[in-house]
Amino acid sequence: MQKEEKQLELALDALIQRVQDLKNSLVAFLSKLENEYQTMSWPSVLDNFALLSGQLNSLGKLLKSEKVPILRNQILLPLALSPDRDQELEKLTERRVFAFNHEVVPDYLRTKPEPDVEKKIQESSVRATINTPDVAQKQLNAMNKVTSNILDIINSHRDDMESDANQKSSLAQTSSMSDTNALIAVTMFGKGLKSLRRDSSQSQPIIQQQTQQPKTQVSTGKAPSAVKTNIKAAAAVTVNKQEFAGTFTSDFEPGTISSHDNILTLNKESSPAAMSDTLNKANN
Amino acid sequence: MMGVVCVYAYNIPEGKSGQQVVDSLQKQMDIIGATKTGNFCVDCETYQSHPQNAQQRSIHILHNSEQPATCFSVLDSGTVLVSDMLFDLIMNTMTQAKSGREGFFQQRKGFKIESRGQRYELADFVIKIGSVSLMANFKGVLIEVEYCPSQVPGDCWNLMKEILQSIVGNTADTPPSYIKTKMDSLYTPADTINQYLEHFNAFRKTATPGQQNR
Amino acid sequence: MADNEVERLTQAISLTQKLRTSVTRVFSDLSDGYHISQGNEKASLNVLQKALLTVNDNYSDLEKLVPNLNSVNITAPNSALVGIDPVYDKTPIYSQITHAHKWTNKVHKLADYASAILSPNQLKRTHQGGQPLAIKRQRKTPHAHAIPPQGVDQCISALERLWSDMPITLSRPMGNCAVLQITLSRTLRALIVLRGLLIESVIVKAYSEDFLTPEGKVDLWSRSRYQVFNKVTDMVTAATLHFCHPQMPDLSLRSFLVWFNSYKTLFSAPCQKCGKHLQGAFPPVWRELRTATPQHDGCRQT
Amino acid sequence: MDQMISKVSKFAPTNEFLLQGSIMENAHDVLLHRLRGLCDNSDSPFETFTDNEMIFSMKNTTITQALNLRVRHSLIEQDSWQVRYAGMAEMGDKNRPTMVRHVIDCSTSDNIVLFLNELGFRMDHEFVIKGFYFHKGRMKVTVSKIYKMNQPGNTENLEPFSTSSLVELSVVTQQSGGEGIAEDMKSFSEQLKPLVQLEKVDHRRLQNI
Repeated sequence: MQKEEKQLELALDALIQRVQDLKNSLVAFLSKLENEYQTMSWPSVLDNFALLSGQLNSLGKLLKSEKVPILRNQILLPLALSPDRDQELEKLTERRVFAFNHEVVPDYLRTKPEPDVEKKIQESSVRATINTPDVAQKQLNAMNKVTSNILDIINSHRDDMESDANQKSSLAQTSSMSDTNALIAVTMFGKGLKSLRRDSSQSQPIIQQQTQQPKTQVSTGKAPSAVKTNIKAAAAVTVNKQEFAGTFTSDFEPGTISSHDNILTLNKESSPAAMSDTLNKANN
Repeated sequence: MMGVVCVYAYNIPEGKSGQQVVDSLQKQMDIIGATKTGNFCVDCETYQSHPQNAQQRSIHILHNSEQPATCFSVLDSGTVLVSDMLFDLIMNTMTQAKSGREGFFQQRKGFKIESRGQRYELADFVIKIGSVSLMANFKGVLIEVEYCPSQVPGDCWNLMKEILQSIVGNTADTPPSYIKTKMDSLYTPADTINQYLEHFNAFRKTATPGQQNR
Repeated sequence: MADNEVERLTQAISLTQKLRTSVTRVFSDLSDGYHISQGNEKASLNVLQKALLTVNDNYSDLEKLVPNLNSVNITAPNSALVGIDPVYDKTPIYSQITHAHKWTNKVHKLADYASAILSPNQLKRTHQGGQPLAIKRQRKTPHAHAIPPQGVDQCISALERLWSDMPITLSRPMGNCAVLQITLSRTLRALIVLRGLLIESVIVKAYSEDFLTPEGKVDLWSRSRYQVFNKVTDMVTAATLHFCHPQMPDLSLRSFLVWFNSYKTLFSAPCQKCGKHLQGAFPPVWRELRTATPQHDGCRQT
Repeated sequence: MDQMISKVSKFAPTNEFLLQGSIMENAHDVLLHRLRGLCDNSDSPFETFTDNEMIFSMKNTTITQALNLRVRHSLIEQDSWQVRYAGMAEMGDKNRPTMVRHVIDCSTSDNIVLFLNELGFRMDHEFVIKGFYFHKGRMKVTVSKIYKMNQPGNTENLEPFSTSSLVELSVVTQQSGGEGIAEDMKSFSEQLKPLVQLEKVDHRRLQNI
């Protein structure tokens, strides 16, 4: 008997201690809210909540632990009510409760929820029992369906937003690797410049060649040797014809064309690449 | 910028060494009141095209200490390219053998020639007495007289003649042959280089006079 | 107190907004036009009147409130206005500000120096009595130095046409004073500073030299690198005194230039007296003032 | 002479550190303003250049690898001519922040084209390059557009090669003692991101495309 009493006493002390802690942190939090609401940041509010919930948790654990006797079995009996001011009580409650009278006792010593609340609990428990497991399962499925749908919608929205963001960054693209490469190739090796000139001068020289052909053939005695090199060169180049056809023709500046008429006219049938190659050879 | 320059070869009298001639000329400079202002050097190196090149050319690369950061490249066609010293490096890459093969140009062996000596100033005149050596062999003496304030040879030739005659004697009765064609145009440093090159080419053709005179 | 103020302000703002909406409504209604059916004009007019009345009410409300407001003093620094300019990239404001900043610093520094130097030496230049001034006034004042720029321009352009081998360019690098740059054939260049039409100074340099400072401005002070031109500069400066004639400035300038033109043979003409080109390694640097014949400095004095 | 060459090559600035990239038309002005802020002399107006670049090459039967010389002629200052020899840019390993190449820049007189032709060089191609240049310490930044010349020799009749502009960051140093600058260049190029990606670009690969 005495042992039980002692246990109860210990448990109560522990309870009081926990509740005191809880109250202290509540007070601290409230005062913070009141005085520092301007500077307080949301994370620090969350910290306070976490502290409170931790303390509540430990309080709950304490109540469930085996060391604590089942408090439900204990009876609290108000022996006397008095409308007079009770100094002791005032001190204990930090001047919150002045007297142990009829007004406060029902509130403080209540063991049941308020009737309204009780009624609501009853209602919901009744509603819970109405559903058969089948219906519950159905509702559960429906619920799952809905949530998964919502999840899908959210996901697709997220994807949309991400792709939007990507698109935005591609809109704001300010440099392109291919342009860089093209620009460097043109400054370093003249790529692209040579093919351009071909477009503008390609058709003309051919016409010129045809009209000039007889004249030049007569006038130059050296022509045959040029033919030889041309054949050789053409043979050497044919493999790469497609590749080079575009790039080589730049050597056809008006000046060079006229000075090398003899060679060009003879090359009439061969590819531009071969022509330019002979041209180079002739120059060398 | 520079003035008009005349370069003459000094006729070395029989029985005198190059050093003696230079000494006596230097003494003469002191007498006419010119002040020593250091040394000078004009050098010339000759390159030749690789036999397989489309065009066969000789290039003379000259430097003049009067234009210390400049390199003059003279082609046998007469074209003079005036550039900064880095052209030496470009020439070097053109002569450089790459992976076992020859370069586009080759240095001609035994053609390095230079004129070195004292530089004097007399009022606005600059007088240079240089002894010419081809591969360290003494070849002769070159006198350079520059009149700085003017740029037109035709204007100041008579004036220069007076001082030139006092140094090189009758040789200076007529202007240097290169100058004759340029009497009325503005004088440039390239013209000086051409005069030196003419003399250098002449020296390369002659047998070494020092051996006869020493 | 402050709260009250703020409250009144917000109230005023909301009233202003109200006023704006009502005014906007009136105008938008007017601009959209009314559908007026026959006999309905009065109703439309009523609508308009109502709207106008609302405007009036709102306005008077606001007016009532305004006297209670203290004027709010918003002190915005000038720099805040910079933000208003939307295309600051296009305006040269940045470079102008840096430039102005540099100059203010410079001016400040120089002013410091100047005040430090001036404070110990107080110069009193206008300490003349009235007497000499009066005498001066009686004399005919020479005006050669006070010819307007247009007159100088005219005179110079007339002079320029006289010689084909002596182009003259006129500039005014520092205010009113004209600076002439003369290239004489291919022999030399000269810089003449004029005050009005009076010759203030002359500098002669070689054809290969120029009259520019390293910063690219006109250089009025440096002398030639070559001794011969420094001698010529001295000679010509001396001659300017000879040619100076305060009453006929244009004539004096013209005769000076005629004489100066003879320097184009500086290197090619021998001395008239000794017949030689060189004397002490110098060409004949002197030109006789009347005949403009070339002479050596040494020969001139004998 | 050989002595001199070794002397010149030792002290002449012939080592070029190089980073390249390009900028599209729409961000061109933004880049210019950023560069103006980052580089020296930010209070002076933009410095521009317009050059005609001609590439001359020489080959012969025994030496098939052409030797290229680039002649640059300023179209603004007509008497400024320059000839440049540029070796192949070395990528180096990944730790190297920039490309390095051997470069000889040489100012010459205006008869360089005649001179090269007489020497046996032939013009391979030419183009016009217009743009802006900035410098920050030893670093030089150019933002330039390349123009094709529709008629050879005519620098008026031009057609832009690309809407993008070429951006180059380079430093030329002596043969030794330029290691630190490459890091500086790298950090400078970081400041231009993401506007421009200045990178090492393998020229050999581009040549073979």
